[in-house]
Amino acid sequence: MNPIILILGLPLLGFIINGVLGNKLPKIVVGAIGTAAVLGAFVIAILNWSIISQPENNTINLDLFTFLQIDQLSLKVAFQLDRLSIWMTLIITGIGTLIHLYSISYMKEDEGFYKFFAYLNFFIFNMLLLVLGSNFLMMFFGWEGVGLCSYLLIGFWYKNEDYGKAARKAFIMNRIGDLGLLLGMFLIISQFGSLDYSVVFTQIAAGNTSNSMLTAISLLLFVGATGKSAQIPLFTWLPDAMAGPTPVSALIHAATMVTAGIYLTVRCQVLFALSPLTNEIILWVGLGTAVMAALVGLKQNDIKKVLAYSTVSQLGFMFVALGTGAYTTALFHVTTHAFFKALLFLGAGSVIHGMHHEQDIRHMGGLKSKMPLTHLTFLIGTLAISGFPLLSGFFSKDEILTAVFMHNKVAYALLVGSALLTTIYMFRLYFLTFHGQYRNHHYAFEKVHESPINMTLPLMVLAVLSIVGGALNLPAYLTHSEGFLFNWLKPLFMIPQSIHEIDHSTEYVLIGIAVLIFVTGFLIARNIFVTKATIPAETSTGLGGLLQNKFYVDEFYHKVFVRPLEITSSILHDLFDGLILRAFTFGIFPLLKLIGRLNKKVQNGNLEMYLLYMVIAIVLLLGVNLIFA
Amino acid sequence: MLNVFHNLEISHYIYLSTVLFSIGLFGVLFRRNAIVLLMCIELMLNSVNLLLAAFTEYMGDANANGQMFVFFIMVVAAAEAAVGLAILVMVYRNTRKTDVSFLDQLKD
Amino acid sequence: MIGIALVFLGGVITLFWGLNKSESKSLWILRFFMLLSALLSGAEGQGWVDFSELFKWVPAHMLNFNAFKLSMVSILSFFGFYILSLLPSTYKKGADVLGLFAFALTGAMMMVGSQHLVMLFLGLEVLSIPLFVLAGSEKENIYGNEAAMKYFLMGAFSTAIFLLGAAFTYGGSGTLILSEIQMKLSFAAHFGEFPVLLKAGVILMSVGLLFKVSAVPFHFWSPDVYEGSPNRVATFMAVIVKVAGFVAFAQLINTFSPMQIWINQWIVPVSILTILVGNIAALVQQTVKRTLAYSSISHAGYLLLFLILPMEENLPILGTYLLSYGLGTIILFYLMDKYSADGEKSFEMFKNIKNNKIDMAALVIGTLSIAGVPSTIGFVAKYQLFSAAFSQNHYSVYLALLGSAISIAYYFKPFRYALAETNEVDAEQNSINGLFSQICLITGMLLIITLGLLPMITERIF
Amino acid sequence: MELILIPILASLIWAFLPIKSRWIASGLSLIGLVVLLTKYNQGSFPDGLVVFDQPWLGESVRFTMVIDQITWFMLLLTQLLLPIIVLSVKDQNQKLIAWAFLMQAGLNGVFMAQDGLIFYLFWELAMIPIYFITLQFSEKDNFVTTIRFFIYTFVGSLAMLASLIYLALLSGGSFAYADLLNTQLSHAQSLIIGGGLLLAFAVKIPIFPFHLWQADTYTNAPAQGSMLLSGIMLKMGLYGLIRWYMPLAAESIDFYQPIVMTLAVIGIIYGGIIAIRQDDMKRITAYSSLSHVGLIAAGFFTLNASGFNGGLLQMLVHGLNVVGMFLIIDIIQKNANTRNLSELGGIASKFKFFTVLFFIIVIGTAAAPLTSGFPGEFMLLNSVFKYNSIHGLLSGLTIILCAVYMLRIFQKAALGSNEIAISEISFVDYLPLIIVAFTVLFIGLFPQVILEIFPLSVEKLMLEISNAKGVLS
Repeated sequence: MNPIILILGLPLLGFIINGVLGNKLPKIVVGAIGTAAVLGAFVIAILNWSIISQPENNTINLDLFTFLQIDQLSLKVAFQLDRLSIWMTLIITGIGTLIHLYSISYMKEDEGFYKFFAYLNFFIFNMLLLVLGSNFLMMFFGWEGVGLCSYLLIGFWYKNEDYGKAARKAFIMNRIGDLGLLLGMFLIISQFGSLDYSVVFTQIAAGNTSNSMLTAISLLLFVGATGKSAQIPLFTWLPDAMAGPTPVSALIHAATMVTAGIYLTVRCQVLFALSPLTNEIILWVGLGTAVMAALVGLKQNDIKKVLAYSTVSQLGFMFVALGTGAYTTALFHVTTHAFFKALLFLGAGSVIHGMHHEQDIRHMGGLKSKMPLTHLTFLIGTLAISGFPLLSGFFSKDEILTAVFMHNKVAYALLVGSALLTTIYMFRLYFLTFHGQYRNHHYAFEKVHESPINMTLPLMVLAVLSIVGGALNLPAYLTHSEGFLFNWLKPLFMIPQSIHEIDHSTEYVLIGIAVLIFVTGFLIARNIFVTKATIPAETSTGLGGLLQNKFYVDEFYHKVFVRPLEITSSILHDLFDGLILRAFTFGIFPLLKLIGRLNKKVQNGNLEMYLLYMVIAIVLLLGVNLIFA
Repeated sequence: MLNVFHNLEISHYIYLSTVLFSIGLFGVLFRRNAIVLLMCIELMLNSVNLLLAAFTEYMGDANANGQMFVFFIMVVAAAEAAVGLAILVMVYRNTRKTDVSFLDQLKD
Repeated sequence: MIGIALVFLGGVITLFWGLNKSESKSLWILRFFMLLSALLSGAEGQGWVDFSELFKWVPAHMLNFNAFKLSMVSILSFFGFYILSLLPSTYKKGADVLGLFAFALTGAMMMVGSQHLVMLFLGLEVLSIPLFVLAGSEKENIYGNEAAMKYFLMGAFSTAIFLLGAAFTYGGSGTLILSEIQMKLSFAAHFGEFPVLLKAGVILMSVGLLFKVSAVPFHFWSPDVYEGSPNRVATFMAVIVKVAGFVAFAQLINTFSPMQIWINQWIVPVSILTILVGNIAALVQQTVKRTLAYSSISHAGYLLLFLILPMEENLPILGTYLLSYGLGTIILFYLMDKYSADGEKSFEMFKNIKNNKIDMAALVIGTLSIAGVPSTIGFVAKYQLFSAAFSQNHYSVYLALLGSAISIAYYFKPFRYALAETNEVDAEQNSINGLFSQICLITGMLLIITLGLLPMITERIF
Repeated sequence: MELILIPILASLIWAFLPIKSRWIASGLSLIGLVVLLTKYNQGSFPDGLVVFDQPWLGESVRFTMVIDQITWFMLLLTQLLLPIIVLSVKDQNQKLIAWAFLMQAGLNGVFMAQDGLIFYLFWELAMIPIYFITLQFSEKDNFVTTIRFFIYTFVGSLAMLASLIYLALLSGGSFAYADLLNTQLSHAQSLIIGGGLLLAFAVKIPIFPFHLWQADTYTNAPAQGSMLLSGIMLKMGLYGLIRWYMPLAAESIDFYQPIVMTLAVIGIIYGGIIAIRQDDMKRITAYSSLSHVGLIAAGFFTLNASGFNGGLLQMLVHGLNVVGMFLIIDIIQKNANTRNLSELGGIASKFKFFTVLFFIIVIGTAAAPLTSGFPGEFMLLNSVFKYNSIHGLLSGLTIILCAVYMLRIFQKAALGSNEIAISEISFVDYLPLIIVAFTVLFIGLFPQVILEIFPLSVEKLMLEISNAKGVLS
């Protein structure tokens, strides 16, 4: 029995069972099925680790059937489990399991309970499709599938129009990216006559492809990545996506789906490694995203919005890493980020749950005492993301910074700034939520309660992971060898990625800077929000206002794209279609009628006139045909 | 006296009958009274008769097709005149008019 | 020939026997004779029987019927029968008038069979004069009077023109026998130039016939006269006169075929003009009857295209077209007559047709056929005519197609009221038609459809 | 031949016998499908199997019926959609079914005819019923729009007739497909003839500037009329494009290709953009199908295998999806007495199952992967991209626009807070929807199954076209 079938099949099965007869089953069973399906996939992936880790034939392949056969080009439904995909699989299913577990009680009251779990399982299935596919088509299937699921889950509470809008926004912005991906695939087809990774990558590695072509393809693929991974310019959907239930935000919009773009790039490493121009673009786009999102994160008051922007910013970090060619590092950060960001979201969820769906941090505070577990884990998450030494985030972020430092000093400076901002807004969030005194007048402090065990358990697990996650790829200066992840991925990369040689002194300086950043950020935040105990104002002005309103990007898009499109639509329909074209097409009838009316003048019933006309006609006939002809 | 007619050429006949025909034609065009119209039409027919007769003579048609035709035309013309006058009477009975310019009830 | 005899006989009988009687009986006599003539001449046309022995005494250079003409005679008498069967009486007493239909039909047959200008002229007149009378046969109806007057005056006028043309032809060729004229012409063709007299003759004679078939610009009489005269007479004019007229016209033009190219020069414009004017004018008509009148004008336009073809091998086309035209027109006139009984003249009359399935079907099929939509004989006829004409002249056919596209706009007007369920129906106005007319109607529909789907039959007929 | 006789018979039965059960009706319509399936082996002949051949009119016209793989596929499309449509006919206008059967006969004829004039004959025969359906069973007096639609398409047909006559004249008076195919045309002739054929098909498809009749007719026609029109009739035009225009007037392709491609791409975007703002669901569907069908036409005109296969596949898929959309619209309208998005909403809270089907069809139309819309659109976009990357990019916008308006429909009709009064959805209403939804998923998963139907004939056809093009150049 091919493990891939099980890995893919179990979530699908869970989706089908829950989707078809979930409304008949009791909730606990539904939850159990959903969780078990994902857990099963996780276990199977673990079991196959040993096979994959063998140096030779380290991939498991599965060819199901031919999807399309266009004369030479044959598109197969085929999967492969190799070092990269199993890594992703473990992240997805692992965190997925925890979040399923968490959701059982988080969604307890919701009448759409079974629907929720069905969607979650379906999402897991699509995500696995994305990472397990052995050709671009399969990846595209997963790619759009996860988009679909995120649409369904963002708009989960369908009665609310705004949620529906957010869901549509997410799907459509993803579609824009998908178009890029699709066109990239077309280019690949026209260039290599196949979509299979193996074929395409070997041909690229062979190096007989024009550079411009590679750049074009990689750029198009990157457009797809920006859509899915919420980079400039297609990032605005992610903050709105927080409309969905919090576990969804944790799973889809923090841990897994949004990292698909990074997965794509790592998967096509050979392609990107050979197109430097693209790398530069990626670098700067990622950098811009990182800084911009971090800035906006400073001024958000919705607990989930802050985390959302932090996610966007962290994704920016990853793309910066990709831009510098440090693919392992990017994936490493994906992993650690999955840990602590999921942790943070779930913690936030726990807070929201404990405070009965209050999300505004200005109405929180002092929750430390009421929900100790949540508080502790959340603190760990915060430390991890803001790079507290020896926590997972510290290592991954440090590697990124190092890579950028080697690559481009300006970029490095900006990124450091962004890291600083990260620390600040994270601790702002932390302090405002858990410290100070309680500020909510609608919901009594007494009623605030800690979440049940099956919500806190995932928190604890993730907390542990966030602490030790760094071990996955320890830097050379500790182990005097390349990190585990680096070696793990090495056989995958057809073009060995640059190991930035760097003398230890510089390295220690960089580490020092990193630590310094953390401390500064922490102190600033503490100074403002603990010592001064500032409460963010309802509306801030000047720069603050700019940040609070997210640089007015949404408004800008609405003015520049949405509105004109709507106007064009009306104009085309009412004016062009309704008047101009109509006049040109159907105007003939009034014209004919007009001529017909002229005939009334002739056919006026007067005998002499008739006779006269006839005589004239006769004369004409005779004249023209006898004299002139 | 007679030889005057003998050295007439065919062309004269053609001219004559054409003139007659045109007189009839213009009569039809410019007179209003139905009876006059009828007479004008008769004139046209007779001009044709003259022409046919002349042609027959001119071509020396052995079995005188043309002149035979003339007789047919006369008969038909008579029948037509009869019908026409009948219609005229009918119209007159209803409208008290013989003026065709009043016949303009039927039109688009 | 047998047809002429029979119909004439029927006419005479009804004339005397039906004096001051109500129509019904004498109508049956007439129908009987017409049907008989249709069957017999049809059979003769197919060569199953042969009556030529009876009529040896008729000089063949005057009046002669070949197979095609026999079929046309049969069709003519069938149409006569069909009209008299479908369109009921409009006046109570005085069945003698019916005789006139028979005589007119006789004239039509003479035109068809004529081999001689005199015969052609006689046929023309024998066809016309009874119609002058019939047009005014409702003596008190002022419109009828006007129609009669107009028709008579213009008819007589056109006769005169025709005669002048005949005279010129005689002068130019020295004979009145069509075949001899043709011979003379083909001699002349060798010397190149044709005598002006002949050219003038053919034009003038054509004018006479163009008037009869109501081609633009000699069509002015037809809408007015149709409207004024009783429906039955109008139908008779629309169908019989056109059928006979076109067969004769085709023959006349064929006589002058050596100068075909020159003839086409002025036939084509006239035809195009007729098509366009007929269709466009029909668009704006308010009353059904006038619309039908203009539709018949436009069909005359299509038929004129036939005259630019070499006649002999294309005769089946002419026959098919005339057959389809007649069937469609008669059915539509029948419906118009039936549903305008309550004085409603506009298209709204058809809103009561929903009560009567068969009339409904007749409306649909008749319209489709007359509009030339496939699966009806109308399409076969139009297709044959156009594709034949296309080989001679592209543009006229394109215009003709355009015309038939326009024609849809008025042909389908009835359905606005006939189909749409939004219109209310006054229930007491549900009209049951007699069994006989029922049968006739169904026969007509079946003919249209069968010939439309199996057009090879028409090839057998002609 | 029975594929033509059976429907005619059924139509007569329905027109004159007082039966009122849609089950019997769909049963009757299923006969056609059964007969067709028994003919599968006949359909498997790449270069066609003559199923009927009799002289029809003189030497010029023969009543020739041929089934090859493409034909069989088109017949499948027809026979598959008709039962679905018939099953959804409201009880009060059962007579509509008679017309539907007549139309089925006409369509089958169109797809099988191998003689120019017979093709035209059935082409018109298939058009008459839709006209009467639109006029007879619509809510309000829509004579003007209907007559416009009829004349508009009729003009196109007449242009085609003229071209066929011209072609036959050049081929020595024979309308037989083979003779027309072997006729060599001068450039001018090919432009005239090709233009005529192209006009007829472009109006029917419709390609961009000729689409005016579409929206009006869809909105005025009863839902079944719209289904017949958009589900099957439009495919007549597309079929004519590849089977009649391209091989017969191939000399003109080089001239018309860029024009049509551009127009089609314009139509794709044009339809999409207009659809995102409309309020009337039928109008949205009309314009969306303008853009979808435009894509198919563009795919055909790229003249490459991907385009042809994808186009043929997409014909079936689009037929099913659009019929599904109209089914949904019909159900909603039947219950809520409106189809304006502004007045709808909140179906999901009451009818979960209906909503699921609705959603499946929506994403199917929006060409999400694993639904039927995707493979065809993928191939088509691929072919257009191969033809010209700019065209490819522009026509690629359709996947965005389509997502916009389809999700808008779903959002406004199914989701949202306000509750429209949907009384009851019977099983008879569900059944056709279920069938459609199933096909959406099935084809989405196994498109190759469909593509296996017609590979050889497509190759042959493309060979014919390229040969015919080669004649001149």
